[in-house]
Amino acid sequence: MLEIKGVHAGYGNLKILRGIDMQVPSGGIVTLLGGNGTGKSTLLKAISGLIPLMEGEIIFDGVSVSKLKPHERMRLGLVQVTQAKEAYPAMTVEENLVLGAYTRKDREATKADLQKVYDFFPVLRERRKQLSGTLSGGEVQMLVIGRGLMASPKMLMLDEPSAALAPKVVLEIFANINRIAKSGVTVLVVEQNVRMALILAQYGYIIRDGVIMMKGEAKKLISDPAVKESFLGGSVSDTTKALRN
Amino acid sequence: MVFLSRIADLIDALASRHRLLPWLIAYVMLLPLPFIMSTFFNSYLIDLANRACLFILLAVGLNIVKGFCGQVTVGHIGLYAIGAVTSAVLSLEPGGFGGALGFGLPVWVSIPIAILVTAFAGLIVGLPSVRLEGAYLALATLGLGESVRIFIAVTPALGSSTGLMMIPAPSIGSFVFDSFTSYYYLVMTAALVGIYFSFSILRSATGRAFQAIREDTIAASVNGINVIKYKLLAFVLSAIYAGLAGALFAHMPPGYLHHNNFTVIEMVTLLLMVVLGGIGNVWGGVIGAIVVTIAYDQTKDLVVYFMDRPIVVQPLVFGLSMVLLVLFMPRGIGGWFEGVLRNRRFIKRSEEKLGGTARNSQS
Amino acid sequence: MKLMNKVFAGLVATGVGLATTAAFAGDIRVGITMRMVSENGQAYGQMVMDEIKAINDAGGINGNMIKATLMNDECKSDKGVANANKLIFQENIHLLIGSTCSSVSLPIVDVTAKAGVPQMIPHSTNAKITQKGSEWVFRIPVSGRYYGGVNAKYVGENIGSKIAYICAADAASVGDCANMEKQMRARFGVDPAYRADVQEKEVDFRSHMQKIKSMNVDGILVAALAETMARALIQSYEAGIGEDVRRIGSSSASNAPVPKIAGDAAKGVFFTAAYAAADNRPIAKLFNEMTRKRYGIHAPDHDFSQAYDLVRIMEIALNNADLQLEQWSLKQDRTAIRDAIASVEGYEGLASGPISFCAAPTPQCRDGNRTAVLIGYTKGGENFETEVLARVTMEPDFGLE
Amino acid sequence: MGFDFNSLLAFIIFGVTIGVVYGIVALGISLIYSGLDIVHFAHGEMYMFGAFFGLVLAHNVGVPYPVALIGAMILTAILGMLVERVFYRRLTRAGGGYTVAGMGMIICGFGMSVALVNAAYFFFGAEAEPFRANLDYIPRLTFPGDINVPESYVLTAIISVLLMAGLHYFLRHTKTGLAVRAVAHNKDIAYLMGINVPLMISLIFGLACGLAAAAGVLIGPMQSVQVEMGYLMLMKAFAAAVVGGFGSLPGAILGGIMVGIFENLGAAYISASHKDIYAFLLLILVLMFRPSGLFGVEAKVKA
Repeated sequence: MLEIKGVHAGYGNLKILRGIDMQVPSGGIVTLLGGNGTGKSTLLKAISGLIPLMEGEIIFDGVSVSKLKPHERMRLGLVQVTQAKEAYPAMTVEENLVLGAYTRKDREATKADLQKVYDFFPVLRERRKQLSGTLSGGEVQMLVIGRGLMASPKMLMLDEPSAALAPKVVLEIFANINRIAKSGVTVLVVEQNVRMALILAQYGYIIRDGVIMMKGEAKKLISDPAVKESFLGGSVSDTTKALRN
Repeated sequence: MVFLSRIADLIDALASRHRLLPWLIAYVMLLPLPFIMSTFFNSYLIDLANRACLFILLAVGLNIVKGFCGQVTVGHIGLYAIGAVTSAVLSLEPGGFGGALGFGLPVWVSIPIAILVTAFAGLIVGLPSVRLEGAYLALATLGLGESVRIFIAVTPALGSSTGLMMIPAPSIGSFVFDSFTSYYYLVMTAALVGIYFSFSILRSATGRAFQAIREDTIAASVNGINVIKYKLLAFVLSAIYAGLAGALFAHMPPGYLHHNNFTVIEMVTLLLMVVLGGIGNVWGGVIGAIVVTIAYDQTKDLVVYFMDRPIVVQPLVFGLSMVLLVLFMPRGIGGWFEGVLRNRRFIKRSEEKLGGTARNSQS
Repeated sequence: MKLMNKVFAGLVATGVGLATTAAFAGDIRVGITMRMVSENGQAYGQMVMDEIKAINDAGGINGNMIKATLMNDECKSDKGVANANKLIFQENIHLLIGSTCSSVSLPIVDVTAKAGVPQMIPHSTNAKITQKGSEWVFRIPVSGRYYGGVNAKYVGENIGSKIAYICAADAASVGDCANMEKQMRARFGVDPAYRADVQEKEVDFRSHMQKIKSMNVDGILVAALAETMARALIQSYEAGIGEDVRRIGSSSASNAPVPKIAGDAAKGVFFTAAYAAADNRPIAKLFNEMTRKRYGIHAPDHDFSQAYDLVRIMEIALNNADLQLEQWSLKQDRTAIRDAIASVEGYEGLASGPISFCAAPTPQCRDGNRTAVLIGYTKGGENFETEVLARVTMEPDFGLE
Repeated sequence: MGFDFNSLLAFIIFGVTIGVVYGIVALGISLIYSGLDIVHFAHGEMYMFGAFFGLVLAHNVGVPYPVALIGAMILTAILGMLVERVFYRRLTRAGGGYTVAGMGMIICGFGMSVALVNAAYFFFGAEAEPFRANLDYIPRLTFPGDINVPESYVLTAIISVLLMAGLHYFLRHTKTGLAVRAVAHNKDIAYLMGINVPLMISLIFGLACGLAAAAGVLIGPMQSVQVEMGYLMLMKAFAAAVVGGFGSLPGAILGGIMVGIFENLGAAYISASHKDIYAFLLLILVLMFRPSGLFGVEAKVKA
């Protein structure tokens, strides 16, 4: 479904990604793991087209998308769900969802999809007319996932869906991601919550300093001593990030 | 480039003997300029140099608040106006010819008072910077600067539309600074001292505080820099430059002031000088002021006929060059020179370190 | 970083190189500084240049060509002074013409007085220009001090004494307002019924008109630059002030934009000027036709006529002056031209009255034209029409303290 | 003279009628600010070009006034989009519009303003032109106290309300409007929604310039059209935008009316010759003490 070949990218003169190779097969869930500043978000931005590639190629669904603008990639079904804090707080829940379907021309199907999303996340239906700025963290996370679904994606990329959420809410979110994958949408989850992500996914990549350090089946990775060493037991803390926000 | 490097080396060598040595030499070198100009060319060029010196003072002053401290101000021309009008009104004879207010003070008294008044005005113009940044600050200072001009324009005591006229020229004993040449020594000295102090400020702890605020205001305050104090200080310092320039302009023969010398167009010209020279670069301001003054003088009779109408193209060229400068040469001429010099010094230092093999650096 | 000192010197040298121009012997060098970016400046400047060219084409002055340099001062005093300095010290001119704006002419008077260069003023009316006592200055237009008297006399005798004043903040209008107010007080002992000092480019006069409407005044003086005056006139009708209240214009009422913009509101406005396009003399008719043909002007205002008269007076003076036109004789030639202009007497051109100068550096001698003509608009719009109401000649020292 | 209720009413009415024009221009400035994070210092020139386009359409081409209004809006929108695409885009892409020690956009805007004014001299000449429009079909209002409000002011008020309502509907109830708001809030996420962000930025700029043009064509018959008319309007519009809360759309119109009333009252009761200073005064006071604007409506303040 998605193939990344030798991608170099960064900001200005600063190169962050230095030759990334990655495959996301059709169907199922793949997770990309890594600490802060390892290049996870940069890779996501490169895939969705927010930053240009310096080298390499990205192929989605058999088509090279390297030269396409973000909105053009999205029209092909490559949809990125942003971090939860990036909902539009000054818009209502429903406006946010409608915005998710911005590129779609099929009105009836869109309406039906809206109901589907409401069925998926009933709490969103309740808060339909509220400004999304008034929602709780978990609700906003559901909203941005729902917004991604509104685009009727072939592949959904999730940027740290568990960030800054209570463990119980995280479980609920991850269960929903699983349901989405079951419905036939390919999912790429970028996470710091390594344990949860590896339980959820079938395949995992671990990124560090702009290169893929390790890859393999999720079951194997979770028991790999090196992974345990660097992540599970390690102290990758979110404190710096929380401070910055 | 080799030539430039030689001179830079020479100046460095001089400066290592005494800090003031290169400045003194520069001063001595600038002394015979009027004679060279009037002998080989014509005396109008001295007048041009005088005006360039005033603009150097203004541009260097503006650079302190804009370039060093990173505060956006569009009200500098208002401070210039305050300095000029204050000094003029103080030195005019009471009940004199123009019908404006007058106190009859000697010029050497009125100029320092004008500078003080302008410094205080600078404090007021700087006050919005305590709370505002970027575009908001630009708007507030623009409003203040324009208010000053309009206030002068409608107040008969300050000249209003007829202007302040017959403002006395400075004098020592019976010697009056009323010729191009004598005034040149006044403004040239002021400009050189102004440039020197601008460097002193940049190198001092105050200058480092300014730069810290420019780079990151929050980080500066965390590091114990009193941000409000230093922001206001930057405004006051730049106001002192503007006040001095204004006062010198007011007393420059023929000693006439009119509010239309202080409009937004003049402010834009000033901005152009600073941008062309390179924001934050002292020599940049100086170069910008000189280049723009000369360019302005050389293009002022440039007229293009369009549909049988004579059109003065100069303002159009000025406006467009500002836009293009910001887009394509945001660091100006001074930034470019600084880059050359930094490279040279870097290579020299790495040569010393590595014993002759310079390594390429990544900028 | 101190190598910039060198750069400094290099740049100045480049500027110097660009700026040098050789002074030619045998030419009469005339410098003109005017406001080129305005409705006035462009056409006037062009006409002065065209007229000088015509003199050259006809053989010049006693065989010498006039070399004219035109510079734009944007109506800004600092730029005007810089122009004057450049013309005097770099171009070595014999004669300076300028400027259009009083606020620029005022400082230039001091420059020419010190440098010893004759200066002819094309349309600055501010009375102080000649009161400075310069030996070198000559004013072609009617001085502002006469305007107030002519206006006041006519208004007081024919219209009434209850007058509302709207005074914009530009130099000419402030002077016109103050002069008229002074004369109304001196002649008829009345103060303004209402006085509003507004900004130079005010656009909204409605609140003033609203107040004036409730006062039943005899007339309204609108002293402002052309467009501003036109707006005030329109808004006076919009506010519902009837035609029976006469509108009095300041000296800029003669400029074409007033009737053009004000349209019907210009009808009935009267003002003092130095030239009437409705003049019946053949010279005026020829002049009207010439400007229409050459510059597409419907009817020239007095600024046009003054620029034309200026060139003619200059021609007369230059013809009479004994000029050497050598490198060494610059100072002598300038003095000769000054004395030749000072001896022009009883020049009858387009102007409303004869123009005479004399040698003394006083306003009496140097305000050449003392006859103002009262003009009324009979029709507004692009093709406006005017009529001459009266012609008044004042005493030479009228309006001087 | 004492207190006179009728004249107070007159000053307020005059203030409101001129204030709505400030408001329309401020609306554009606010729109650009919230959409692109830049304060557009050349917006007064868009207003001036709009007025001239309208004038040329109405006088030289001879179309009816309403058509000239719409035509001028479209032409100016195109001009604005061109200017944005060719010049500003480079800066906004480089870093949110604040390069060159934080003032790139300000200097660029100033330069553009000077360049546009002088370009206008080429095409339209320096002379002020009267804008004659046949507005007989608009009623002339007379308020108690013999206060006349001529047709052109009535029309201006009507059109302003229509424009405001239209803009509100567009932003709140259409999909494109939703996209514009999305771009205004965060361009990166808007990209991820599949929105063609560069196109939306052009649209925002075009809309804002179209609004300025509408103000220019509306004010034409009241005053006259002149190349240098933009600067003063820009200052008033800035004041209006700041008073209403920079970036807030309803605030812009309210702010315009506030500025109009404030300066009329100042001119009437303090001094008419200082009239322009009152707008600046209001601008500075609001900036100093309440930078988010007087009305506290959804405003976006840059720290």
